[in-house]
Amino acid sequence: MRFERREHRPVALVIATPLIAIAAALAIAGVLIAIAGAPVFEAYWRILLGAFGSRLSATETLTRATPLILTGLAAAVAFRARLWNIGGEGQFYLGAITAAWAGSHLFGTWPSIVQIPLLLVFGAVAGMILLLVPLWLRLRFSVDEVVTTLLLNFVAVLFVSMLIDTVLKDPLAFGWPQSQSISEAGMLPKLLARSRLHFGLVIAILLALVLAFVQSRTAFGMQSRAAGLNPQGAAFAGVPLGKTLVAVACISGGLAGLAGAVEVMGVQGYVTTNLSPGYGYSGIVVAMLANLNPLGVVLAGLFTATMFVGADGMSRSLGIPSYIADVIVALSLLSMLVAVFFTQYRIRR
Amino acid sequence: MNKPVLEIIGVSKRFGTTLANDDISLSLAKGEIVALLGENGAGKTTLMNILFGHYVPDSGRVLIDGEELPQGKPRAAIRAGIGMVHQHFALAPNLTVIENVTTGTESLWSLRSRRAEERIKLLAISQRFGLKIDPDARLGDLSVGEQQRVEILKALYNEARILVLDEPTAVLTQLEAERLFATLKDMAAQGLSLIFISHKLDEVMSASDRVVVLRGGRHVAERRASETSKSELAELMVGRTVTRPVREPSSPGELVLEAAAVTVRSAGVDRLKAIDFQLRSGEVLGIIGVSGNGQAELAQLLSGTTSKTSGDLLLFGTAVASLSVADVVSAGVGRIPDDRNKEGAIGEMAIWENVILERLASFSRRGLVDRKRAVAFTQKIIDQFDVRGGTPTTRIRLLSGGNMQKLILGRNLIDRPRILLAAQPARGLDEGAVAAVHERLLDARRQGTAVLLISEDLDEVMALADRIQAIVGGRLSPPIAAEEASSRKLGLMMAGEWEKEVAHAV
Amino acid sequence: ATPIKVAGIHGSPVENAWNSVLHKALQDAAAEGTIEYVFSEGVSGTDYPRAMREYSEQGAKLIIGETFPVEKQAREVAADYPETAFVMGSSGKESGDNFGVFGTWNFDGAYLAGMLAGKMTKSNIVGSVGAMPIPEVNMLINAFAEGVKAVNPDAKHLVTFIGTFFDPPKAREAGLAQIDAGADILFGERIGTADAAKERGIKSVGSLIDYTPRYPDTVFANALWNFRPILNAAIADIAAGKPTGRDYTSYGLMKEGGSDIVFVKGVAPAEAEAAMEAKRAEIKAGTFEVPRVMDEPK
Amino acid sequence: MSAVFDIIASAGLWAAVFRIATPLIFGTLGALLCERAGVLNLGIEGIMTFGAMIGWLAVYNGADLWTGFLLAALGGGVFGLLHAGLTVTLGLSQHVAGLGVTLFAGSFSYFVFRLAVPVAGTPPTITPFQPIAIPGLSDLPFLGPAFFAQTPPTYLAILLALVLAYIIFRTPLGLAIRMTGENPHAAEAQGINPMVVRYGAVIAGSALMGMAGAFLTLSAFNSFFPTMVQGRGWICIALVVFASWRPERALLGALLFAFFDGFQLRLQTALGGAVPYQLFLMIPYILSIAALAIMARRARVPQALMQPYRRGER
Ligand SMILES: Nc1ncnc2c1ncn2[C@@H]1O[C@H](COP(=O)(O)OP(=O)(O)OP(=O)(O)O)[C@@H](O)[C@H]1O
Ligand SMILES: Nc1ncnc2c1ncn2[C@@H]1O[C@H](COP(=O)(O)OP(=O)(O)OP(=O)(O)O)[C@@H](O)[C@H]1O
Ligand SMILES: [Mg+2]
Ligand SMILES: [Mg+2]
Repeated sequence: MRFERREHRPVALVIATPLIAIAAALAIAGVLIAIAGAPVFEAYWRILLGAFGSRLSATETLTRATPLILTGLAAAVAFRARLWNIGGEGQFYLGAITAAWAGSHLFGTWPSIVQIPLLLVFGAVAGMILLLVPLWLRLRFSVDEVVTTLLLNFVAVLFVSMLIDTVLKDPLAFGWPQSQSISEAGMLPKLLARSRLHFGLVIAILLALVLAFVQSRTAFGMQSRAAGLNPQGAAFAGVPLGKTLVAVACISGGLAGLAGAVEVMGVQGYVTTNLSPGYGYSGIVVAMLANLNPLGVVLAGLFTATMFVGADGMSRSLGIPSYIADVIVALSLLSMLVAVFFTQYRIRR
Repeated sequence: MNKPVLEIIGVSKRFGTTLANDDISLSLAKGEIVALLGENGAGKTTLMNILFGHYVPDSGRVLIDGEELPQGKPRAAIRAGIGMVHQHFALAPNLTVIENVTTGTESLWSLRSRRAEERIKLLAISQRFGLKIDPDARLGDLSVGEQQRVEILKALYNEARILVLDEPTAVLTQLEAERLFATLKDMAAQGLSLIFISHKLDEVMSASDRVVVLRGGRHVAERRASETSKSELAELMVGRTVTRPVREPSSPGELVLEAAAVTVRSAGVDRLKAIDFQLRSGEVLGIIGVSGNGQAELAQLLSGTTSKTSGDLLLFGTAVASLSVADVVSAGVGRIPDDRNKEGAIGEMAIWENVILERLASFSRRGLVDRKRAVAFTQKIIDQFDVRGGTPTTRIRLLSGGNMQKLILGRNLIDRPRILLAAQPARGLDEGAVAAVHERLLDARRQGTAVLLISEDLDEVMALADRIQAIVGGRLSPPIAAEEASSRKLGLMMAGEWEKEVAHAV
Repeated sequence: ATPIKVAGIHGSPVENAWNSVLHKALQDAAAEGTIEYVFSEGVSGTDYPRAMREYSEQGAKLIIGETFPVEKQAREVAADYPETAFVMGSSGKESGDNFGVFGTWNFDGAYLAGMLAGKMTKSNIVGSVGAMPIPEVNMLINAFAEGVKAVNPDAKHLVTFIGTFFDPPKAREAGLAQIDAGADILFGERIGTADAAKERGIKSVGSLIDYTPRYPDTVFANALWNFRPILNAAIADIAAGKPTGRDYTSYGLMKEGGSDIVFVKGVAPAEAEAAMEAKRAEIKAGTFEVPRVMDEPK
Repeated sequence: MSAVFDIIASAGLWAAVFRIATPLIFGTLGALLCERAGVLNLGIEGIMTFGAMIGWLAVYNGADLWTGFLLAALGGGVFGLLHAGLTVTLGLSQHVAGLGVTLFAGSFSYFVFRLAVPVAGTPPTITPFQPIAIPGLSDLPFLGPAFFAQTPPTYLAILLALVLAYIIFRTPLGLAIRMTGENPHAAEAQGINPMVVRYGAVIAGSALMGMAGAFLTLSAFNSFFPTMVQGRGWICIALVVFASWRPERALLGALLFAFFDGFQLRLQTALGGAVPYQLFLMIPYILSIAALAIMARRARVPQALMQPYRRGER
């Protein structure tokens, strides 16, 4: 048996495989649900309800998708240029803390119209800087960035933890380690009252559109893709590899930092060390599900959020261990990866 | 001859829509040397990969000494006495020579490697067949020729009785190739049977007993080497008569490129040492030499991917300090890289993207790529240069070597460059494709382009170049006129012996 | 009366000692038929407000949990669901009619355990292993240190924070490090500390729950915390139709029966036990107040 | 300064270093074995969690400690099989598959644990491995308590590091693994099936990761807690690079890392809260990055690392 690359992808297949993948993931999860003693088919129904069954669940799903889309874009941009940025989590936290700092210490009194863009930029720049360090190490010392970006996640989170324990600590939080809050004017407007859904979703989708355009239409998009696919060939064709990688790192780190800023400005207002349930890592899987396509990232982010929010809600309404939500997300991600593979390859004897 | 040691019977293999092997049969006797000949993409490598078990055929069988060989198992092939020297070397650069040779030769479960015995055996083989090698050298530090030797030693170490060599001379110099064939003949005399693949008809004629010709995946002809001619083979291969074009006399124009005492240093080593050359429009300057003597750096220097350390470089009469790829391209320099897969193309990108990548600036406005114009431009190249096997939007990976080379030529020649840098332009191409490439180069020369041809192939250089310089250890000999060149003289130059021989040259 | 619907939302797995106290009280109440109990555990900060809303929409009358990392959002949720009572472990203030808070004030017991430890130490060094220097942890460790000092002013007190709530092997290593530094009684704010004491054959003090059954010859005293009084007060308020937007912390105090010390008799010298018992009576009578120091212990 | 010296001169520190290092040694060897064959295994964090859970669960249900340990290895191997299926057979991107495996193995472990063990105040306990004093050696002053009073898995880990170094550099099997990681096509041309080698290495490596997890619940502690692996797996991934893919250096790297951890726990008690504890916790990560920058040029990365190998594909 071997796999042969498809030169053409039948539309029916592209539609059918993800559905099969979801079905497979749910089937496996069904076994676990049954073992936990809950009715399986009702559980499936509850997942759907949990994700979209009410105004609350729909807005929650979209709220959770927002950071996933942004970190997914961050990973997609980098991976396309073969820059293995596994550091989204650290960049997310650094972006968040920088936005929180800027929104509480620097521009807290400024009007929203100026303050919000400023905070977003600050967050993005912080993410950029954190990714430029491993990139510099790679360009200067040829240190593999998979490991350095991964390690910097821990450094970044500890750094944030230190800041919110010391200089940025909110004195009104009764000693709890959390950053001071962004002023009201620095918070992203809500898209719907009485929900957590905020303007960040619009930002994420807009950025996905911009990125899709940049990658498919611009000279920079073509160059960064070339640099990723074959650096030697790209260099021969005059692509400035270093510059391109720096630009890609800025976009990728910037997006991950922005994700952190958006999350803190849209949802919480201040930073704690459990701001992110692994958004930086999930973003990588989201990007891969989307085959590194920016518009696909939007869908993949929504899909991942749907699975999690739905399954999480299901676990509460059926009273089974809430860890099932992560199990279902993991299963659907894995089976989706396999499904994406089979839209690209066929089996031959 | 006696009973065949190897029989390939009715082998077919399909890749997607390509029928790479179509019912091919072949046999080989003990002590016989068979040459396998065919255009690029004729299916030679595929057939050999099936023989060695890398691929499973869709149908057909392989018999060794009359016994059927299990399919798709390289291990079984090795056990049956087949050794293979791959077209793209199958070596691990970070391991030593002896490690490369002995991997997989002992039971994987034995508790220790018998390194000492292995070394003795390797050295014995190396002595017996005259293939000298340092067993403890790191493979990545060896020259291409030495790596080739390791590939052969691997096969011999496994006690191969049938040795398959896939384009063994593609990366060797004439001298190395001659030495290799002497060794091969010696091996055959010692009872080994050999199949070798080559595009070089001279080699085929002189080294083989029998020639098998493949075309479009089919076995089309078989001749005894003593009963055929180069032109017949070329015709059988391509399906029509092929003649290599010859250079007509011309009068070179103005000086377009001049190097005076140019040195290139990288990683602390002078890769080019105070080289001098002059290039005029309408002429071909051939740079000949054994690979690894600085050709790569010379090509990089003129391609804009490396800068000189010292010396003067004059482009159209103006001194240039350092050149970027963009400078070079916009100055009207066409560049044909010596490795088309690594440098010349980005396999996963579309043909049109590959065509415009090096001149993105002129195909984009305010950062946006003008795709329509780019595709039209690409189509023009495809039509004019007879590139077959793809439309502008197919991935370039899917083109065969010859067609990819035609495309690379096309993207460089279509705008009539003033200078064309051609590094190993016909390497690995079949006879028909070689003729086509040579024709294009001479055509460019006729149009007034100055061609700098870097090549290891004496025939090629003698056929195309007006003047020839040799490159040895990063130094460049003074030029000699093509009329004065002979294989012997060029051979001496490539060995670095020009000081006394050609001191009075042009 | 029909049992009221109560939901527990635990930020950590329910094995976490603090959560286990809540969980146990809720389970007991459910077993007695006073409440109907459902719960979620390991709920991250991001998901916490949603869990609150989901349980509210499912008709929970009372939601118990912890809002330390999501104080602001939690209050917004409460404002959106006035029909639901929220009684949350929090470092903030109550809010509205339906958002009540409680702290974890079992430091009285820690102080008393410190009084025993102060008299027991031979090396004159005791140690405390905590998660992170947050107020409630600080208060507890400080109280233990105060108790030690009250009976043994010369004793030295070591403090180590492991930087995480969930790493028992690390807490154990921290404990061993303190023993290596001379400590012969450990106060384990984190589980894992007592394992170090047990391994080296010294004594240790537990917090929140009774660790003695788990480490019979090691843990001789525990600063217990009992969530039942807080839960009962909240349930009573709901039953009476009174607003729950108040501070329930004091129900967790020793003098309210919300916390206490349990100890193995005869481990500490008899006079130490007597002195401790006397202080215990004073605290219960309200004549003595253990100092509440929330600063990071040094 | 003298505080620092006292700490370094204490046998307790060195005993702690070996204890703290043990799971890192197992995990790093596991990751290293996978990478030597060309497969990055970011599933490690989840696989360790599963090993910790399943090993403990087995012992809790009456198995003896070594059976639990073995089961953890087996469980790790099963997840290795999953990772190999995704990355070797299908050739999916190795980081992504690894992160997926981590997410799955981790949450699956918690779920199973929750179903299998009734919720109690504190998680139930088992009797863990006890330190074994090596006769003779353990009576030596300083050296005895420092190095020769560990639990059996610690001795096993050290032994395994040496054995793995021997296998990789001195046996035909190791050569086959190395060649597969350098160039699977070359391995295939020598009659070695690179797919099989990669499967074997990933499964065996993941089994080691499972053992790394089991150490946490069967020796370092006596209960399983969700989330108790606490990023130790990621540290192993860094240590592999730090060790330039050599088992004996992995051993040293793990010990060095553990040294900083054990040291900071002691320094904290000596210095009190003068310095934010996060700074101490950062030390090992930052040092790893610095070491990488220094050694990267010399380290020979397996050339085919993260490159899928598909038979018959050009
Ligand atoms: N692994 C593969 N997947 C898809 N197509 C393949 C594969 N290998 C070979 N082909 C196709 O099969 C045909 C025969 O290829 P093969 O490599 O055997 O030619 P060849 O005679 O060795 O050519 P060359 O002289 O260029 O080496 C070509 O069209 C080639 O593109
Ligand atoms: N590591 C090295 N140390 C010392 N000298 C070197 C080293 N590598 C190359 N050289 C020398 O530098 C010169 C250029 O070598 P290089 O291998 O770059 O040639 P090349 O033009 O790339 O060959 P090819 O045609 O195969 O591409 C030669 O004289 C060679 O001997
Ligand atoms: Mg071929
Ligand atoms: Mg070279």
